[in-house]
Amino acid sequence: MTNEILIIARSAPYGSSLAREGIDYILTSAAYDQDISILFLGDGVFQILKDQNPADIKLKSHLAALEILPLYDIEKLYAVKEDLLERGLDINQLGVKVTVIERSQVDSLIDSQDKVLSF
Amino acid sequence: MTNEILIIARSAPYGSSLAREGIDYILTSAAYDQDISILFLGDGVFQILKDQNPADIKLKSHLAALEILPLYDIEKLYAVKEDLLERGLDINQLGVKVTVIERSQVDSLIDSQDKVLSF
Amino acid sequence: MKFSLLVLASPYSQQGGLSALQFAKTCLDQGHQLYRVFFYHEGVQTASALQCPQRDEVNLHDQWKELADQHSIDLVTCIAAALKRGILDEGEAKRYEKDHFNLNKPFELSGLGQLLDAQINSDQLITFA
Amino acid sequence: MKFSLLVLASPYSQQGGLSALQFAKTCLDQGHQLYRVFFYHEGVQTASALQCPQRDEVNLHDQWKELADQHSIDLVTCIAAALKRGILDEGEAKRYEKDHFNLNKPFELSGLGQLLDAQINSDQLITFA
Amino acid sequence: MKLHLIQRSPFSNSALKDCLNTIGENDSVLLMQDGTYSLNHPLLTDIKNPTYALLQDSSARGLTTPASTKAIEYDEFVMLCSQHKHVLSWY
Amino acid sequence: MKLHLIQRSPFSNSALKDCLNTIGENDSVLLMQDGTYSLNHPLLTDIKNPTYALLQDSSARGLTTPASTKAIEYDEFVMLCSQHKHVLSWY
Repeated sequence: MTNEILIIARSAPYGSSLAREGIDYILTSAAYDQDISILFLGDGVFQILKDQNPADIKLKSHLAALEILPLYDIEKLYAVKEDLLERGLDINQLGVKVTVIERSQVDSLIDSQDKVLSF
Repeated sequence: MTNEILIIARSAPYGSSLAREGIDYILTSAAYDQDISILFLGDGVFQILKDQNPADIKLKSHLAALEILPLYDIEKLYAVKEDLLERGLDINQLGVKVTVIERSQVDSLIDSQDKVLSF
Repeated sequence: MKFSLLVLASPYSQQGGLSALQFAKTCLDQGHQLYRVFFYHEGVQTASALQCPQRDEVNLHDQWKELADQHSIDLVTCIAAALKRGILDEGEAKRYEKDHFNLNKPFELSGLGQLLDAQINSDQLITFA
Repeated sequence: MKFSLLVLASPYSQQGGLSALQFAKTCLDQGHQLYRVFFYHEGVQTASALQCPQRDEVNLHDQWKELADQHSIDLVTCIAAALKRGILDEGEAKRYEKDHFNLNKPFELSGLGQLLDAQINSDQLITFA
Repeated sequence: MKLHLIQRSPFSNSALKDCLNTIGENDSVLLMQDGTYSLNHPLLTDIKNPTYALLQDSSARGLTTPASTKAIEYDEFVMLCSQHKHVLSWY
Repeated sequence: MKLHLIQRSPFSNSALKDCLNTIGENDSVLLMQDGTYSLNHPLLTDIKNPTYALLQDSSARGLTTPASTKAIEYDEFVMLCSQHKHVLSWY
């Protein structure tokens, strides 16, 4: 049975492993044929910044992990407009293709899903 | 040699063990005859609230640990006025005797010390 | 109802593990089913049998074990998150050529598929961080 | 100058341990003395010899060990913080009747007095959380 | 109709703020663990959503529950979880 | 004369705010780890204190350092620590 599962990605990458552990869960879920969406919210929007270069701090690239999502047919990526703006980020600075939604749309996105989990 | 050591207590108790681990360090330092001051700053001011009753959540009382500080001659306790106000706390709600100082006084308090550490 | 719990909290650095245990006990008291407790992120430390809390502290490892023994609850620890954090059972200790290990039954190591299974097959998955 | 480091960060959940290691190496490269590295709070997990990071991840435990072997640095793990979190050496394992342990030299268990000693006797104590 | 579990202090962490930024009008909020430090936070006085606080967690911290928030025990916590489609933790 | 190490994101944690609330006029600020997410934070544009950011940590995250902040490497990080009486970590 395929479920619509929304993962809310709220953690900035690198400082904490939570962002990465969230992606690991997403990849697992995709391998089991679930219908996954990802919402980058709050500091989670930092996950999709382009030009990440973490080799110098001896960590694996978070962006590289996100870039393989299309191979798993995960293409419903959303980011919250106000959270991007608050952090001074615009769409040209993003490294993956996301749909930018407004805060007021988050509620119905969550409600439309079978299951929700946040990292 | 006795050093003037300031411990900045920034963590709220119970949710994280840091507040408690800070007190453990303070008690150790006092046992080695150091001249300890404590500054409750930010969420650290929640450490000194009276009527803490953590038996129900199976944790040891933080206030009880603070109450034994006078036995170790630790009597220089400071709390930041603006941080208390922001949290809606007034002096009647505090369970230990502290000197309330303003944010503008914190800088010189720190500078006056030989060593500083925050938890 | 069928509940599952996701424990992300470090057992002796955060309160989340104590909250999860209390929630689990209340679930069972109310006659709900506890389908699985999944330990991930820092929560995997809960599975270490080497933890020696002080006598006036709750022994979370022992309490989960007791609850699992009484109610046959699945206590699953994420294997990838656990291995890097030094939580391993006898089999993994052999594979990684370690002389010691710290995870025993009823705790078990398994993959994230078990968390997905819990999320899909429970009515509710509650996260304790 | 004489530096000491206080590591509070969990090795595989936070970046602080990597930062501390890089800071330590730079200190030594510049000819400073590294008086002590003290592991407290979640930082005590760094001392576990059972950690099995993936091949493309830094093995913080091994890197500290190597650095300590080369430069005879004190790697002190707070005993009270470590025991409750399941980090123990052979002696403590016996005392607590555990069949296994996970802390070996050059890591050692000691009290908070060693942190105080580091704070007093170093020119600078830097916290990595 | 969601239940939001706030597990961190609103003064040192953005959990409460992030939650309230996007909360739906039929959602409820439950303060627990350090989330109970939110009890008198200005962000909460502005919302119309039903607000609960875990009594054990607030009384542990020496906090009193204002009239606008309902103090509950674990029994009711479990019940609330069973009555909502989604339960989201903010930490 | 203190050096303040900011180790957390200013958007999800109060480390930067708590630090700047009480910072002395001769103090310096060094952004590191998730603290480098502060690089374009409004709180930092208001202060006159010297501000540094660890280049490895900001470039790892895809962040660029504005002209008002000096990008440094570990060499200079250690040097700054040796030049200040107190080094305080905010996390």
